[in-house]
Order: sequence, then C-alpha cells, then structure tokens
Amino acid sequence: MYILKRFLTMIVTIWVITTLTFIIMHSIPGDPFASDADVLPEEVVENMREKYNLDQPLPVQYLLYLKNLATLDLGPSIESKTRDVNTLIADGFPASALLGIQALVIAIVFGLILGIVAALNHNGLLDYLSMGVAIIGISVPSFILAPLLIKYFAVDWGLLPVASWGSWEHTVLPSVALATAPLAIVARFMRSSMLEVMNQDYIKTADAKGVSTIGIVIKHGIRNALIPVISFIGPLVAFLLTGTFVIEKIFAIPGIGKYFVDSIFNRDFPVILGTTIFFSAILIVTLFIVDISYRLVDPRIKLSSKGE
Amino acid sequence: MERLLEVEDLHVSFKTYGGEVQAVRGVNFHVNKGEVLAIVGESGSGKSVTAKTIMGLLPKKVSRISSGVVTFEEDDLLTYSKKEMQKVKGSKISLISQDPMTSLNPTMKIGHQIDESLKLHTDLSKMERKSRVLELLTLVGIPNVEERYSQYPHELSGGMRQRVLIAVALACEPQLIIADEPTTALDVTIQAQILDLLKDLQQRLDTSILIITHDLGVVAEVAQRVAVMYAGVVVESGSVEEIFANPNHPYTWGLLGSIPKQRQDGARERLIPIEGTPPDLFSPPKGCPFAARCEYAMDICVEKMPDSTYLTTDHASKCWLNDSRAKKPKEVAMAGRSR
Amino acid sequence: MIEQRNEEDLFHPVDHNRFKQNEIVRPSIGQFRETVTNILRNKLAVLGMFILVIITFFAIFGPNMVPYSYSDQNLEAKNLAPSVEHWFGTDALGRDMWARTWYGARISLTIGIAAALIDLVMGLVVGGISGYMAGRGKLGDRIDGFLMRIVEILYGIPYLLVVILLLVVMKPGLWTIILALSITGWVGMARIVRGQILQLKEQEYVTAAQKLGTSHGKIIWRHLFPNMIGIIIVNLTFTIPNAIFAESFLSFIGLGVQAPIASWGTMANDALGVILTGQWWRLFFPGFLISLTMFAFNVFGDGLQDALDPQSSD
Amino acid sequence: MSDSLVDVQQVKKHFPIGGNQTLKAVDDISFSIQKGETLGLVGESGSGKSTLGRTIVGLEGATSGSITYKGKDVSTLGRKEARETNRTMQMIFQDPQASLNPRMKVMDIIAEGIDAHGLWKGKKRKERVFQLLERVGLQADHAKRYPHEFSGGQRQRIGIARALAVEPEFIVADEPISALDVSIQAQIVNLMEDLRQDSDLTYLFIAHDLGMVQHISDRIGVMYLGGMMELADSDQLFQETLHPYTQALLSANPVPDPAVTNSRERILLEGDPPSPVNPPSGCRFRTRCPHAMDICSEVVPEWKEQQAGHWVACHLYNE
Amino acid sequence: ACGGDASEEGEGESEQSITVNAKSEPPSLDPALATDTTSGWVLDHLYEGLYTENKEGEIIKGLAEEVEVSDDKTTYTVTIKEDANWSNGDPITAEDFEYSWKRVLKPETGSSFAFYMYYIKGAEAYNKGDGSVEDVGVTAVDEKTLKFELEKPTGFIEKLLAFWTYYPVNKSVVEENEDWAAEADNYVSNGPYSLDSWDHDSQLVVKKNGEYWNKEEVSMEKITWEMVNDANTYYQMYKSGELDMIDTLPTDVIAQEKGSEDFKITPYFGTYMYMFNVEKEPFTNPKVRKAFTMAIDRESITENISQGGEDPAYAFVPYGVDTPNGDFREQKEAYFEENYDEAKQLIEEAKQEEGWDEIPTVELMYNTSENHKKIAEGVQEMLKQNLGVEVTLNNQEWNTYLDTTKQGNYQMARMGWIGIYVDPTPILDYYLGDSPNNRTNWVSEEYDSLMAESKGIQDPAKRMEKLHEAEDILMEELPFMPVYHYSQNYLTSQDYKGIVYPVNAMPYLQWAEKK
Ligand SMILES: Nc1ncnc2c1ncn2[C@@H]1O[C@H](COP(=O)(O)OP(=O)(O)OP(=O)(O)O)[C@@H](O)[C@H]1O
Ligand SMILES: Nc1ncnc2c1ncn2[C@@H]1O[C@H](COP(=O)(O)OP(=O)(O)OP(=O)(O)O)[C@@H](O)[C@H]1O
Ligand SMILES: [Mg+2]
Ligand SMILES: [Mg+2]
Repeated sequence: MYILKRFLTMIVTIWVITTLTFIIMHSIPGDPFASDADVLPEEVVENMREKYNLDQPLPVQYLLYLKNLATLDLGPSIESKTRDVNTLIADGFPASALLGIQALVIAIVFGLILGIVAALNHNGLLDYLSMGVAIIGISVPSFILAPLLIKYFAVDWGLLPVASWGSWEHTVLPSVALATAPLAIVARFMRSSMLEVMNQDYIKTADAKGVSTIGIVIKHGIRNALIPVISFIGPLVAFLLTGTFVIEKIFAIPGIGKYFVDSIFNRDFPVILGTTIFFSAILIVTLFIVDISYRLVDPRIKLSSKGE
Repeated sequence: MERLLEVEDLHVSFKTYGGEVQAVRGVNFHVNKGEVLAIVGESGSGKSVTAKTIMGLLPKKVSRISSGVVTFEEDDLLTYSKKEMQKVKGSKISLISQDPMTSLNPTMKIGHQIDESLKLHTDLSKMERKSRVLELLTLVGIPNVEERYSQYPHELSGGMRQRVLIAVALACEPQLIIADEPTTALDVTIQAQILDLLKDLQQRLDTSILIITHDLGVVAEVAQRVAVMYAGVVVESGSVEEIFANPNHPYTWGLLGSIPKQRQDGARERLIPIEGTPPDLFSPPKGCPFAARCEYAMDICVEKMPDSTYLTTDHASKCWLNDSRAKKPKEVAMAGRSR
Repeated sequence: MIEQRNEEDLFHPVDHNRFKQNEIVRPSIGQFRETVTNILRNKLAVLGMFILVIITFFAIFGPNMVPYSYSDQNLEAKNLAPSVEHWFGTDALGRDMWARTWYGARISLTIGIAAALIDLVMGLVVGGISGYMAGRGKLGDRIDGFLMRIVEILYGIPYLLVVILLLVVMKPGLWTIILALSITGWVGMARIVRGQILQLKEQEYVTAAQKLGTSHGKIIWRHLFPNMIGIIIVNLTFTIPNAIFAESFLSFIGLGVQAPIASWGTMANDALGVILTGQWWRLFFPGFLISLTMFAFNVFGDGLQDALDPQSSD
Repeated sequence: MSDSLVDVQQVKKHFPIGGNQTLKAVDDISFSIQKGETLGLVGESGSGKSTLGRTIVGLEGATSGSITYKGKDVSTLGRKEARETNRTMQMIFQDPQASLNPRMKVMDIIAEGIDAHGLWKGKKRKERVFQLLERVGLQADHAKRYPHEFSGGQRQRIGIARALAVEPEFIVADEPISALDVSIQAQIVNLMEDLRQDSDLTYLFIAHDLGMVQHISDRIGVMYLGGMMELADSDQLFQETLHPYTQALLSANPVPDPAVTNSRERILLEGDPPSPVNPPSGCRFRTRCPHAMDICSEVVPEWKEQQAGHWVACHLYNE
Repeated sequence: ACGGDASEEGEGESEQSITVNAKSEPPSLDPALATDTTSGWVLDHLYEGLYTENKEGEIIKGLAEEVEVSDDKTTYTVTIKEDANWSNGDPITAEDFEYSWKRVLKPETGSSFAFYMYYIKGAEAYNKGDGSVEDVGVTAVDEKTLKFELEKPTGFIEKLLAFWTYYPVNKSVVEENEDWAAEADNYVSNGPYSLDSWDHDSQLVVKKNGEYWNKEEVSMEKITWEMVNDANTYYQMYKSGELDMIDTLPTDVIAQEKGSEDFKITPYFGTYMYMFNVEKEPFTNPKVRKAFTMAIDRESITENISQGGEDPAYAFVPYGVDTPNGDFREQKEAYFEENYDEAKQLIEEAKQEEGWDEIPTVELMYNTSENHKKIAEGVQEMLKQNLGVEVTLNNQEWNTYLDTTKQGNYQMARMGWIGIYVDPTPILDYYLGDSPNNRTNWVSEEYDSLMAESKGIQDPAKRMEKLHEAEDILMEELPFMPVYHYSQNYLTSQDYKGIVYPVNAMPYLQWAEKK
C-alpha cells in the first residue's frame, strides 16, 4: 500500500516535470528546423513539421505525447533521423551507466577512506593532505582535469588511450575524471560528520570494549556518519548514471549524457522530453531509495508519522 | 590480600574556555583481588573521571593527567601503548558507563553491541557467541531475549539500556569491572538481581569490582570496602562496616545523614542535606575542600590539606579533626548523625 | 608552608563568613566574542581569512596597479609569458592578464558569495522545514512530501532549458546570473540539511525543547542547525567554486557578463587550449585563484567548525 | 474527583515494531492526580513508567484513552490553550546526557523555556538562571559551560533547573534524583517539597529508590508490564501491601546498613518477565505470581478500590 | 611529423586503412534524409550518383554510361552502367532511381533537401502537396534506362546529380525495412564502400565494396570514422596516433602546427560576416555601414585572431568558382579598402546628415563560441580605436540567436554562409529580398531581378557577368560587412598520400594510400 502510494506519487511527479518541461521547451525561441530553415522553402519545413506532429496546436501535441508516453514510447528524434528516442537511450545508456558506476565506486570508496583518515588525523598532516586533494578535486573542474589527464596519461606517457570507446582501458580516464569531484565532496562530508561522531559517548563505550581505532571507525563511526554522504550521493547516482555532457564530449563516449545538452541546443523536442523523463524517473527512484536507506542506516529516523 | 588495582596520587584536569578544571586532585585507593570497592561521594567529585582515567577514555585533546600511577597487575596502565591498552580493555577490565542512552550506538542492534566484545576477545564461533549473548541478556534480567537481541537502543527503556551496558561489560568475564552507577536506572528487583550477579561473579570468578554509586543501600549490599570522594580527593576510605558504623569524616557524616529515614507515622520529615556547594574546581582551595561546608572547620582546614590518618589498618580519613591538637570529635560525630 | 609551631594556633573553629567573600567571578564573555576569539585562536581559520582579505584587496585595487585596462588589446603582444611588463602575462588578444584576472575576481567572488548566501538561506529553510516536518503528523508529512516533490521537479526539469528561458525574459548581467543560480542552486543543500535533520531531531534534547514550548523555527535554528554546522559549512565551500564555474556556463548561453569582461570561470574555460600549447599562465592564474579561494574558504570553514564545537577546543 | 489536576482514563500506548506487531508499553491505565499531590510511580524497569509519563505530558500521543488536565481533555485544546498547558506541564528527563543539547551553554539551556514563553528578558533572565542554578546546588559560574563539561549528577540538576524555569504547575519527574549523591538528593527533594508548598506544584515522581519514593510521595502507584497493579497512600502501600508484585518489590529494597542487608528476606520472583508484545492473558503478573490461581489466566482482574483510596488489580481480593 | 603509429590496433602493416574523425554521429545515412556534411562525407564514400567528382574535382559520369539531352535541354535520358551493382549483388536499375527520387519528394518522407529536386518537372508541386506523383517527370524506361524532365534548362544539373540527395537507394531493401539505414546490418549501398559496422555515437567502419563497378580505382580498403567532438581531444588523438587525419584544429594550436608538414589549409566556400540591420540606427545610414566596413583590420583578424589561414574578405563570393575567364573572385577582388581616416570622415558626414550628436550606441551580437567571441572582441577594439565608436557585445546560444536575428532584434550581428555547391548563386541568393536568410531588412529590386535573370542564362560567361553585376549592387549598399572567407585546415599523417581535398566538401579518401 505504502509502496503503491509512493509509486503513484512518482508518476505524478514525472507528469509534472514532463508538463513543465513541455511548456518551457515551447516557450523558448528557436525550433528544430531553424538552422535548416535558412535554406529550406516553407513547404518543405511544413512537411517536416507534419512528420513530427509539430503542425498541431500545442495542447494536441501535448496530449499526443502523453498518449505515446503511456505506452512508454518516447517518440522519434528530429536530429537523428533514423533512430527514435527509445533507441537513442537504449544505445547510449549502457556506456553512461558503466562509467557512472565506476566513477561512483571510485568516489565512494576513496572518498570515504580519505574522509575517515582526515577525521582521525584531525588537524594533522594527513588531514591537510586530504584537504588538499579535496580542494583540487573540487576547484579543478572536469573540463580542465580531463584534458590534463589526457595530456599526461595518454599523450605524454602513453599509458592509456586518449579517447573513444571499446576496451576497458578506455574507461579509466573518464571514470577518474568523473569521480574526482564527488570523491572530494564525499571526503569532506565524511570528515566533517566523522569528527562529530567520534565525540559521542558510544564511541567511548566501544573504546572501552577494547575495539581498535579502525574497528571503531568501521563498526560504529561510518554508519552513524553516513547520512550526509547518502543525501549527497542520491542525486549524484542519477546524474552519473545518465552520463555527463562534458566528460562524454571530451572522451568521445557514446553515452546519453550529450543528448541532455545537444537536444536542447538543437531544439530536438522529443529528445528533450525523453531524456528528461528518463533522468527524472531514475532520480526519483534514487531519492526514494535514499529515503529508505536513511531508515536502514539510522533506525531512529521516522519519515512518516505512520511509524514505518 | 593481592592487590589488583592501585591508583596513586592521580591528578587529572581539563582545559576549558574558562580555565583549567582540576577534576581529580590526588586520588589514592586500591582494589584487592576478588573484592568490591565502592566509591561514593559528591556529584562532580571526580568519580567518573577517575574511572575513565583507568580505562584510558579521557578526551585526549582537552584533558591532562598531570601525575599519578595506575597499577594493574603490577603494570602502570598509564604508560601502556594504545595497542596494549586495547588488549586489556574489555577483556581484563571493563567499564559500565554512566549514561545508558548515549553510551549505546543508536544504529547497532543491542545483540551485536554485546557480541562485539566476545568477537574481539574470545575465539567462540558465531553460534556460540550468540548463545552467550542471549545468556548474558538473561543474566542481567532482560526478558524475551530473542526479540530484544535485534532491537535498537531507542526501543528499550532506560533500565534495559543500562542492563545492556552491564551485559557488555560482563561479556568476557573480566578481572576488574568498573561500574559507574550501574543500577541507578533499575528498579529494585532488577537491581537486586544485578547485585546478586555481581556478587556471584566476585565469588565464583574472583572478579574485582569497582562500583561507583550514590545508593548507600547498594554499597551496604555489595561492597567490602568504601572510598568516599569529595572535590577530587578521597577523603575517607575503609571497610563497609567501619564506614557505616564509625564514619570519621564530616562529609561522610553529612552523606549518611541525608538518607531519608524510614517514616514512622505519616509525618513527613525534611531531609537533611549538607549546606552549601562544593568548591569551584577551577581554583580549588589549598586547604580541605570541605572546609567551607564543614560545621567543625578550623582555621587550619582552610590553610592546609590534611594527610591521611589511619584509624585502623584499613580505615583512613583526611581530616584535621583527627589531629591530636584538634578538639576531640567524639560528641561532634554523634551530633552529625543524630541531627 | 606553614610551620609546625604556627599550626598550633590554627586549630580553632573557622569563621564561616570567611568563605562568603571568596567567590571568584571570572570575566563573562559573550557568545559572539567567544566564537570570534576561538576562530582567531585557530591558526588555519586565520590563514583562510587572511587569504580572503588579500584576494579581496587585489580584486579592488589590482586592476589599477598596472597601466593597462582589462580590455586593452595589443595583438603584437599576444600570448606573452609573465614578465616585468605583464605580471601575469597576456592572453590571445594581447590583453594584460593581471588586469583581467583581478577584474574577473570581482565578478567571480560576488557570484560565489551570492550563491553561498542563496544556498544558505534557501537550503536551510527548505531542508530545515522539510526534515523537521517529516513524521510530524499528517500535515507534517504533506509538507515534507510537497517540498521534496518540488526539489525533485527542480532537479528534473532541464536546467539548461530554464536558463534559455531566462535569457529570453531577462537582460544579461550579474543579477540575472544570480537569479539563475538561485533557481536550483540550493536543492543539494536542502537535501543534505533534510537528511541531517531527520537524524538529529530524534535526539532527546529536541523533545525537551519542544516540551519547553520552543517554537519549531527556533528548534530548527538553535538546536538542529548548530549540531550540523560542520556539514553546512562543508557544503557551502562547494557552492562557491560550483557557482564560479556555473557562471561561465551561463555566459556561454548568453546570460553572463558580456565580453570583454571576463570572470575566472570564463577565462579558464577559454584558456583550455593552452594545455596543448603550453601558455600555462592563461589557465593557471584564474584556475589557481579559484583553487586558492576555495582553499581559503575550506580552511576557514574547518576552523569555524572547530571553533563552534565545544567538545574540541584547540 | 473535583480536585483532580490530571485525569488519566484508559490510556494505552502501543509502539509499532516491525512485522505488524505492537509493543504494548502502556496498556489501559486509569488514575488521577490531585492538585498539590505527589504521586510516586514505581515498578519494574521497562514496565512503561517513562512512557506513561511522556504520554501524560504530551510527548507521545496516546494510542487510545483520554488525558484530562484541569478538567479539559488535552487533545481538544485550542492552539493557545495547548501552548499554555504545555508550559504548565513539564518533564524532567530520565537521561540527563541525551536531553541536553551539546552545543548550547547551560545558560541558554535553562533559559530556553523562559525565552520561549517570554517570561523574563535581559538581566532578569540571567538572574533567574543563576537563581535556578543555585537552587539545584550548582553555581552561577556553571552557566557559561557546556553540558559535556559536567558530571552525570550535575547534568541531571541542569535538567531539573530547566524544567523549573518555566514555573510549571505539574511536573513529571522521570528518575530525577537517581544520578545524584544522597546529599544532593536530599537537597533536590527538599527543593521539590518547598516548591510544592510555595507554588502548589503537583508531581508525578518516577523513581526506583523506594525509600525516596516513600518519603516524597503522598500516594504511590506500582506498575508491571504496562499495567497499573496497585495504587495507594504511600504509607498504606508499605504497611498494607496488597498486590503480590508490590510485595516482591518492597522486599527487594536495599537498606543502607550492612548489618540489615544480610539478615533481611527477599521474595524472589520466579521466571522471566513476559514480553510486552504478547502479554499473558488474564492477569499480566500471573506467570510469576506465587499466588496464581486458575482464574488469573482467564479473567483480567478488575481495577478497583479495595479500601478507601487503595486501588488494586488482583483476583486475590475479588470476592 | 608526429603521430602515425596506429599499430596498437594490431593490424597488419600492409593493410590499407585510415582512421579519421567524423566529429559526431552522422544523423542519417539515408541519402534522402541527410542534410549535414558529416552524413554527406560518409555517404559520398558509400554511394555514387549518376555523376560524380573525380580526383581533380571535375564532375564526370558516375553510374551513368550515356546521357542524352534533348535540344531544349530539359529532357535527359540516362543509361545506367551495365555492371553497376548494389553491395548485396543486386543490379542497380532505373527503377531504383525512379523510386529513390520520388521517395525524396514524397511529402511524408519529410526530406529537408527535397527542394534540391525542384528542378525536376512536377517535383515542387508534388513535394508541396499540390501535385501528384504521376506528374513527377522521372520514369524508368527500361531496366537500365532512366528518363527525367526538368522544369527549365538548368546549367548546373550535373553538379546536382552528383549530390547525395540524388543518390539512388535499393528499392527492395528500403521497402522491406523502413529502418534499413539505422544499423549496419541491413545497410546496402552502391559506391566504393559498404558499411561494415556502426557503433552509434562512437565509430563507423566502411570496407571496400567488392561489387563496385570501379573497384580497381579504389586503393583504400577500410575507413574508420571516429566520432570525437572535442577539438582538444581529437587533436590529442591525432598526436597519439589514434587518428590519421583531423580537420578544424583547436585555434590555439594552429600557430604551432603551421610549420608542420602534416598541416594543410584548403579554401572553404563560405564567408564570415557581420550583418547590419538597415532599419536600426545608426545602420539606416549607408555611410555608417561603409564606415564600419572600412574600419576593421581584416589582415590582423585572420593573422592574429582566427589564425586558420583564412582570406580577408572584401567581397561576398569566396574564391574557388571556376568560370570561363578564371576564378570568379579574382576577376574583381576588392570592393573597398580599409581606410580609417576616410571611415571617420564618413561617420562625420552621416552624423550631419542624420542630425546625430553622437553615433547611437551599437550592440554587436554573436552566437556563443570561443572563436566568434575573440573576433568580436577584436572588432570591438578596432572600431573603438579606428573609428572612435564604442560597441558593446552580446552573445546568445545558437538557436536563440537565430530567432533573435530573424526577428530583427539586433543592430549588428555575426553570420557565416557556406555555399552548398561551388557557385556564386547559392552565396548571392542569401540577400534576396524574399530569402529567409536575409535578416538585414535590406531589399533591392534590382538585385533580385539580376539574380533571377542570371538563373535562366545558359552561357556560363554571361551568367557570371550578371552575377558580378548583382554583387556590385550588394557591395555598394553594404547591408553587411564581409570579414573573411573561410578556410579549412587539416592535419594529415605523412603515412598517407592520395587524399583529395575538395573545396567545399570533406576529403575524399578512396584514392588514398598508406605507405
Ligand atoms: N570534559 C570535561 N571538561 C571540563 N570539565 C569536566 C569534563 N569532564 C568532567 N569535568 C568536571 O570534572 C568534575 C568531575 O566530574 P565526574 O564526572 O568525575 O564527576 P562524578 O564524580 O562522576 O559525578 P556524578 O556522580 O555526578 O557522576 C566535574 O566537576 C566536572 O564538571
Ligand atoms: N520508541 C520505542 N519503540 C519501541 N518500543 C519502545 C519505545 N520506547 C519504549 N519502548 C518499550 O516500551 C516499554 C516501556 O518503556 P519505558 O521506557 O516506559 O519503561 P520504564 O518503565 O521507564 O523503564 P525504566 O525504569 O527502565 O526506565 C519497554 O518495553 C520498551 O522497550
Ligand atoms: Mg559520574
Ligand atoms: Mg524510564
């Protein structure tokens, strides 16, 4: 019952997002054929419009879209004349998701370690070191970091391929570039909440049991310090899984990240809506999982007054 | 009798924003093997700090142990490395700490919190450990152990949390249990059960117990010896019988005098607390800290801290009244008790 | 030390009035002053503040310290390495990087700080209410649900689309950028704050405060926020560089400050090619200053966290 | 019952615990507290004393039943009234450590209620806090410190001062003195006594120390496994103990005299306390009762006034 | 000099293969639907039309064996080569052509480039929904004979027949599977190459087509198109040997690559310009337009800012159009010279004429790109220095920008125009009064009629004359100012020779050879 209710809410939320996106999309200037229309006679453009239902009044277009959406058909792409939106996403999602997952694993594992080490060395050398890493990770954005990685690891030292897709080696640099900023953020969050947690009485209890510092951190510290990290990772999962424009562009990765941006610049309406819906669905599900995991992490947390 | 733990001249202070708090100012006492020593005393007199110091649990950044020796099995615990200390903690010495709610990890099932010590210090298998945990829970009087095993601390009542902490401490059958107010949150039947349990451990395994409590009933029930603390110092110590029958220090008189008397016939008597407040530990007086509240204080008390006087081999007290030059406190003592 | 002989005289009952006067009154210091002194005692925090002051100083006076303006071009002197003439070198149009960098600092710092304020206000309010209301009766659940759905919607609608819409209805410029940043900039903070509040509000001291009649707002403000100050500070320190780079993206759409004025973000963005050609100064100076600002805020934030934590003095 | 300040009618508090089960922490309890009275509450640890107290002051919503305060059902009060009622009913929490915000100074902790209700401002507020501190045996100087810088007993006293600060009329004191040394206990108990006399305060006093409870209470209630077993005038309860559970409880009371300790006889209760999730049928105490009869497992004993002012729920007295 | 060891793919030394960069996924490999140069590049290697281009850039017969033209130059009868087959072995028939062309024109197909077929009789009416398919003048006479009629004689029809919209598709394959062009599996082509594999958004491989009638001429066995969009990245890939040829280098590296043997610049048939809105002050006054045009230093812009080897532009039509009398542009290179004093003079005159105290403020718009921005900044500074006019800049994202300029909400705006084939007509058509591209509000009846006249002239020399006349008018009125003619730059590994770089298309690779 609860799950069903949540599910319905999700559908409604996605519908709101779709509707708002639809409205905004049609209120900005430019249309999919604008750049071509320079050379095209009006009638040709009309043919095209008809093909994509763009000749209909907006409410009709909207209803037609919702009708297709109900069957999970996201419609044709205007830009890619031969692949429809479902295919675009199906083709690109695996690459984006693979990179996203790798980056997530790197970010979470190393971020947590870095944060914990820093907290345990509060105001010590390792703390400063980890802060340095974090600062570089956050203030050097991926569009600068990625070319640097390419220059050194691929061109100068020849360790890895520059770009493109295919083998495992191709995923290394983009995953690292993608992971750096979240890694730094996870580390900083972890450090901060770990410092808080390590002051608590139950840490002393564990200490009194003779648990080693590492044991205390792993068994008692991490879980209690995890909430901010989880809050942060939730949306991040959605963003990383659905690809990142900058990274995919720089490393020539056949993911779906670029469609989020290109579709808008091209006014490719079906792709705009399709990617938005796809992303929102993933996002809403991850945020739901985040809410559930709050409870799993800290059983005291009550999310609704029903007690569950 | 073999000495298991001896604390000598312990000084502990805390840095705070307003200055340095001298929480423990030269504490001396010892615990023999198989003996129960009760520490009683003023709230804030440094009992918990002393306990934490023995366990090495003081907050490192703000506290300072300026001097003292804590001998356990002939070694000074204060010189132990972190690693060495970890071996001792939980297995040879364990602590039941004072705040039951905050001392349990809110995100860990209580069964696992008890299990943790076993996992660390014994080679029992998973199944054996679980049955041992259930046994411990039963032992401390928690019913429905199977259900409770996988509950979280916030789902337990205050007394149950307290008992979980006791179970944690008992898990590895340590040689020394430091119990910081273990029964304050318990009803008297459970309290009796816990006290029986402690006594049983003491007799069966020759466990020594350092129990900190306010409940003089509990002291009477379990302890062989008592140390009375005031403002960071042990002012009087001795066997239970001696202390209850022959209290020497005016503070001890005050304590004993504050207990409500069994009411006779509905007449509600006022309790008799000790007047005044304990000294400010930022700048403790150079003389006897109790002087300001002591009815029998003399000028010397303000000037100089008295040394211990041994009334019997085992009964020591720090009070100028015991000095031959002071007015004999015989009737004074009576006055203290009967007022 | 009192000599033995004198001691004899001291065995007389003491006059209890003697103790009355002895009450020592330590100077009472206000909470604010205490925090300030705590911060000042924290070397890192002071270092952070010092760096920020220096950067601000140069942002104000830097552009006027050289005889070139940020827009003066000299195509003959393009891409020069740093020298006595041009302290930070010149860019591809032969403009003085020193003047440009410090002029850009004004924009980037303004935007960074504005974004942080938005984050703080919106994030704390929305996250605070949402987290606090969750589980507080039917109405509470509704409020939490409603706010979180808004957050989801803001995450879900493509930001780029919204920004293009803004481009149509607003004139480009600083205020437009700040508006653009405030549309969604705070949602991350709100989620983080909510998560923390969900955890913290189950503490007994919150119950106690409620019992005392403290208003919900005050509970959030005085009990919950102070106990998550570390996380809030950390999150703020990310907001600043994010906003600085977001501004360069907005400039790309056409919302940003107009050329030839350049912010740090746009300068770094435009100078990417130098990774291939080695005119490092074009990327290094804006990039380094972003990092340095970030460093200063982080160090300051850490110091602040320490200073505000009563359990970790020094 | 004209003078009753708090009237508790058939109150239940059940906690949902996983798997569609509920834990019956408080199960159908009725009693009332007179104005100016101190009602002691004792009972087995986990029997629901804290939960009952928290439910009465409104920290937990009752699952069913009604609580009437000054003749009005608290659940039907308007906003303003509810707020005022809220202030006049205060709680001293069982766990001093957890109930103090680690980031607030003692001054602000104690003044919290004062601020919330705008009772005093500026210098007056400060003085009030100092005065409260002194009343609970602390020093004005302590106002500047943070909770973690105190000992357990000192923290407990801060909690007491905080509750007193808003000038309540009714206080649920959940083990307010167990963490204090006997001398301070005496001081606090005297303080509570004085307040009762001066300002007509009413207490629900939860404690384990029977000596203290007897000393301070006019009447005492005894709880077992979520239910009220016996309620009587405090001297009467000690002298004419009716319920077998109460008898066992009283016999376990330690006496602060090593000479007595070893000579006294205790009634040992057999077996484990049952689970509050599935309490025994009939009388909830029957599984451990030395006098259990057949009827005990079938019929829930009626809660009735056995003698004037002496209530008990036991089949032994049902003829 | 650098690059060139693509050996990591483990291919045999001798294999004739080349890896180049398409930059992005070709939006469509269906000749009827493709509208962009990326798709065109691949299609040009996969297909051949009736006509085709040779190494020298001349239009020669492709699939056509024989072409018969009626006297009125409107009816063409084409015999298709006997040995011309599809890559799946089917013969290429006249019916395929008829089917393909009518498919392009069919309104439901939604082909954007259908208008390139409007020269065929009845095509426009059919495509616009006013006529029927039966009236379209294309018929398959027999299996190998195709007949088509034109609306009117068209001078450059052979060029058009070589263009991808006129490529045939395999009727049976297309009818069988609507999505035939979406994946490599079902794809059938008729040119030098057949599609081997296609990883969308990543890589596209073509292999030599064994069924191609002219396969002996094809030396390159395999072409791989990577799809790397980021200029810095593909440059790096070239440097590390992952790509053998790249075009459009990052501006920053051009200076350092200029000396290299790998570097090559070819002219590109287009012009970079700033449009003036002649209905917005101050550009209502022709003198102001002229003054602005004269006040910027085009040499300096191409040398120092764009740096891609572009030609400064003093006229509209770019270099590269062959006429009977040589290059169209070289016949008349410059319509004005840069003269700052004269420009200032003109401004003064304009002020007087219009009664302005100061020149109204001018905002220069450009669509966002690093290069446009730099040039705009340069122009801004030059106008300030040379003309004393303060100009502010404003940039917008491309689609918004198109809309804004279309609405005429601008004073001065950047634009670039590339001829779809090498002829002055597609360039000059830009400023026709009814051209959707003409956003300047400048309309000249004279210009329009000259352009219309030119289209009917069969004699090339005379036609060019008319076009020159038209350009004269345009450059006199100056509704825009030219900045430079585009160029295309390449880095090509020294391992390859025989790559052909046409003027307005991407390089032809089939004749390339690897050393
Ligand atoms: N972290 C600290 N910072 C500053 N002062 C502290 C700190 N911990 C304890 N103190 C002070 O040290 C003194 C002794 O505290 P301790 O906890 O040992 O008292 P206690 O004897 O256990 O009292 P209680 O019976 O009330 O628990 C107290 O005055 C307390 O204020
Ligand atoms: N939040 C909760 N969730 C589930 N069960 C709870 C919760 N709070 C209390 N309980 C259960 O309710 C019962 C009564 O608890 P309560 O705290 O009222 O006991 P108590 O009488 O105050 O005991 P003590 O004297 O030990 O404090 C216990 O069984 C406890 O486990
Ligand atoms: Mg203590
Ligand atoms: Mg309780």
